[in-house]
Amino acid sequence: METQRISFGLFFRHFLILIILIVFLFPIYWMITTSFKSSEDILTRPPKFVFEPTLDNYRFAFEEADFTKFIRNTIIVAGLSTILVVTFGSIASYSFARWNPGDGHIMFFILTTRMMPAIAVIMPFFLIFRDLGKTDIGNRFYLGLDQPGALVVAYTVFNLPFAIWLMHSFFQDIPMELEDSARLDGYSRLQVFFRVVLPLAAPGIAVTAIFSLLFAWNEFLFAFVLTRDDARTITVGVSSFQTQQGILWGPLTAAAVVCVVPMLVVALFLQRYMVRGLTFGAVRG
Amino acid sequence: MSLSQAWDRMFWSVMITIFVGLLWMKFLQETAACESIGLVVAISVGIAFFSSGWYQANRQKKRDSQTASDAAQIPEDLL
Amino acid sequence: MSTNSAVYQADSDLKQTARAAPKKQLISDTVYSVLLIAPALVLILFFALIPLGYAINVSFRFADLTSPRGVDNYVGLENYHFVLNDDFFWEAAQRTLFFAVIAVAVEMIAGVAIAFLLHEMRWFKGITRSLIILPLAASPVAVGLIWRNMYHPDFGVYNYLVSLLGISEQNWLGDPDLAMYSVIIFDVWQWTPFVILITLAGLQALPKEPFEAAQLDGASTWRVLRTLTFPMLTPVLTLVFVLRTIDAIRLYDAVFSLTSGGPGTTTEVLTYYLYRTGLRFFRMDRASAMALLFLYVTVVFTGLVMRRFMRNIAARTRQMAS
Amino acid sequence: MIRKLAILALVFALALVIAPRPVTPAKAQDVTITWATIAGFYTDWAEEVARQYEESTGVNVEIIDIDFPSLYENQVLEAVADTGAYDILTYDVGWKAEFSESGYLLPLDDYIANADPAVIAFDDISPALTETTSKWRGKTFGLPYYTFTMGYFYRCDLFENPDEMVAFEAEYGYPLGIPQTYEQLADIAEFFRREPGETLAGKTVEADFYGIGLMAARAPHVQDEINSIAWSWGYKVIEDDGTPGVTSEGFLKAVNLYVNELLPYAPPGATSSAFDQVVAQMRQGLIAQTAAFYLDQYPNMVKTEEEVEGARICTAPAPGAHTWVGAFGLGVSSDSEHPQEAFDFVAWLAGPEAQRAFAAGGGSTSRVSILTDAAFIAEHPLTAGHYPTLQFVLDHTAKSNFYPNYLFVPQGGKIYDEMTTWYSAAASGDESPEGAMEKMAEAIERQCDGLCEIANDALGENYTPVPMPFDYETFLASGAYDIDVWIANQGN
Repeated sequence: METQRISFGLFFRHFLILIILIVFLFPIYWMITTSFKSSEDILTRPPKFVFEPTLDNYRFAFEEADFTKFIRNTIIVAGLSTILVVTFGSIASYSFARWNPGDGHIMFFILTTRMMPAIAVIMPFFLIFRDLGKTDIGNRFYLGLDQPGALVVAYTVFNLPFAIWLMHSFFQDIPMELEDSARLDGYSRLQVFFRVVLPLAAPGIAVTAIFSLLFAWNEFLFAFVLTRDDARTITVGVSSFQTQQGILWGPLTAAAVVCVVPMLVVALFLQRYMVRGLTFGAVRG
Repeated sequence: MSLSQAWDRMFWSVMITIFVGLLWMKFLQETAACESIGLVVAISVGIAFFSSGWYQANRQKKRDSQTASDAAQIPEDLL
Repeated sequence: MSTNSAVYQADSDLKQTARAAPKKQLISDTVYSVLLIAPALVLILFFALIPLGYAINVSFRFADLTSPRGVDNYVGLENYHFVLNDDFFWEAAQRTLFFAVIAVAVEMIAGVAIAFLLHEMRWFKGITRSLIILPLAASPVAVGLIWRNMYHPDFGVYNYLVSLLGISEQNWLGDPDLAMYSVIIFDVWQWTPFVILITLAGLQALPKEPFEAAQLDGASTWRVLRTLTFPMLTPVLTLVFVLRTIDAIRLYDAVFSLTSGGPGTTTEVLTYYLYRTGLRFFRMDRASAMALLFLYVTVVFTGLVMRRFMRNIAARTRQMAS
Repeated sequence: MIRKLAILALVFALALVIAPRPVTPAKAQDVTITWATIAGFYTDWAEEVARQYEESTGVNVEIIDIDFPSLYENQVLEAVADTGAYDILTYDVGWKAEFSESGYLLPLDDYIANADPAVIAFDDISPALTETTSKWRGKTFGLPYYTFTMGYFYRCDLFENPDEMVAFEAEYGYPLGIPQTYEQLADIAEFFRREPGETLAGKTVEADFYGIGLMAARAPHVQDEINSIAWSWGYKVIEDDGTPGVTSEGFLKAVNLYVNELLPYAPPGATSSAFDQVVAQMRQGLIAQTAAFYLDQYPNMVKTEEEVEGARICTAPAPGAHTWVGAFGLGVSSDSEHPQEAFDFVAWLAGPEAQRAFAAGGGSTSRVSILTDAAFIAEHPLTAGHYPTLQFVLDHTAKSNFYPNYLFVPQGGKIYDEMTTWYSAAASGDESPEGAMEKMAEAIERQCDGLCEIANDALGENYTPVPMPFDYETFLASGAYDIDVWIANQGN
């Protein structure tokens, strides 16, 4: 807030945040340092804070374990499904917020589809994609087992309810008058949506996009069951470091770090859009 | 009763039917023997719940239209 | 004014001359609204109803996928009867409930508190917001394994840190009395950022005027919170609560990589038992019956929690439309 | 900005979605076989071997790495859905009966009959391993390629320390040495537990030192440890009549010994440790011994000698020598479209030639000719130092014809999971040993739907497993416990 003065309270608040950040980021810090440890330095008593850093773990992850392929697959799958989720989700959510088709019941039904435990639906999904993969259309859209399309569809279906619900309140907070006056200015309904509503709902969309991306990026069970090798994603790749020779902590943490970095970049990029919410109050009056 | 209300009532009727059925299976099946009796009981409870809702909604509707027509008869300058 | 509003302003200036009654519409609002939800709905209907139908079908049959019989004849309600009388199922359900209640409560309280703190930050706001998301950004399976290492009594860093504080070393994941709390700590660490970020977005979407007016009136901070902030945040908070609860009772990854349900059965939550029944024992019949009961309870719970919420938003939509 | 991004994203999406499938040029005669196997399990070696195989035969081998905890589910899922995705399956001995009975694996007898005997060399595989890994209802379903048979690891530098030897004999009334019974193991575990400030082998210990390393977390290893105790005493998880035997008095005694007489002397992390943490405990110099531990971990264990000053690692059979004996097997999937090619690869991989390369790379081979090859062992003391002990254990098992019943139960894989759960409950103190075994018995009955069917036809109809005392004299005389002694003995 602009009127806020620099005071002791303000410093204290920042100090508190710093402590919270340290608590939340410590495991990440530990993960990153572990990824630079040689295997002798990892399981030690007491744990080592100071050690000689090595890049061997990264070399192992990329050269031996083919992580480039996993990362490419993950980007395709998570990216595509997020795009689909945000596209379909935002128009549906907007429609629910404005006109509420189905009087809330359809919306509730959509939420219930997220409640089914994944393990119970994994078998039917497996069978659906096995059969879809044999059809022409499935083949064209990579919908078979061990193909990225299957995962894209699965993630889209599972994240849509979440996205629709999350964006709903953001759309509903947009004052109707703005849309009405835009309509009076001769905008069509689609134009209103794209030029007036969407920019105003940007914080909500950014948050939703981040979470959809994260969920798809980190999902394990579907990725594990629906892929084998060609379409394997990074989480499954990471889990394959649990070996009969013991867990390969070094490469595992290296892979996990590689997994986190793109998300950090996306978060850094998208958080700017979340700030947009600040200007929103001014428009509303 | 509007379609939306009917759906809502229907939804909860089904939920209640299942609930009664589950209770029957968990606690009464051992003593009260037969599965089919439980099924009948559960379904009738569900139907009863639905029809009571239906009945209430209709009465409410009648009352509403009554008030509406009453209201219509009030001279305009009183509003 | 944001850039977009400015663009809109410029656009509307150009169209000043054209300002007239809205264009005639080809399709009605109702059709338009249905068209907008159609793509999402079709996708969800197809990929949610088929598996659901499969599960319902199998739950009334005998289905041991590893036996030569495979998915076999209909057995009526036998599987439901089995599940309802399975003590292990009820114990697992209790553990799930225990986990969900504590984890979600801590996450909501901590998340909202931290969001308020963050909202009033002056410096480093953007970078903090991006960094706080990191626990979520790390894959639960990988990060769960890493936490297992950090929790290890002999080699783990937590025992080391705890011993620096003068507390005796703990057997975080191997002590039956402690294991569930260790899983909860992990979940809180990973999911509080979710609550923080959404609350923060909600806070930022709040209008400024009422708060400025309250400030002019000299209202106390607590009063502002109670009468303005929280009521306006309620929809967002309800939503976060519901989404978190649904995900917490579906908890799977954390248990899978941290404890595999152990030690003993102390962290074997419902979904993990479901996983064992479905993908270890391949008893799809019992697994489906269990999953459907699970679904039933979740739907009823959410239905009851959301009833008022749904009515409110429906009313709000109607009010806005009129 | 958002709009531009959205449009860009949409274009990207459309481009990806509409882009026609790239047509992969495939030569008609090319055959590719897919091998589902354990991730990180000598993967480099496997890939290297597969490439060699490709060069020599023209058959492409694609390796799918799956982490071991999920290997069972993944393979069963593909088999149940008849996807034919995997040509070669990798299985643990506990799953053999199930994979064969459910028809996931192809019987290989006809293929073996037609194959070159020199490549198969069936006689060269220890009978202990063919019995547990290959045979089911009189047919052959796969070949072992890696054995994880268990044994005993100990710090011989401590055991041979004169002060410790005197102190031990004074306290327990018999000399300190390789434990021949689990009671002795418990004594040694108690003896070597030292608190900070006490002396160990003449030096003052700064941190806690523990008598034994145990893998008591909820992972499959805990059952291998506890079962080994019960087996060496002749008690069975599943009795010969098909009823669960875990609630019998003797079996409960075994569980109680583990929980009350071994666990208290293990590091506090035991109940959340798997085998790799036990290796780490040894390498950090925290423990004196570990029993019923996978002998194939020798290459990792022996690194203790570099990392702990003065340490020496020796091996022996676990007390009584009746332990978890088995191997990972390779079989041909019944959904395979190229069974002959898949079989050829399996036979080659488990055959003498590839196995020698495997052993040189540090694997625990299943070939007797390599396990007993003194020159080979002398050449690779750091990776093959456990071979003599391993050969003793396999020999003993084959001679005694003692195999646990549940290996011959088609529900083996599922019972395996139940054992993990309930042993862990007993070990962690979540349940009393009696309570946990009660629940385990119930779970076993449920998995078998009543009586378990034991189909050990291969061993004869009236087969009753009875343990046999292990010949410790010959073992000690051979010097197999210490690789240096053994090599020196060979020279004579």
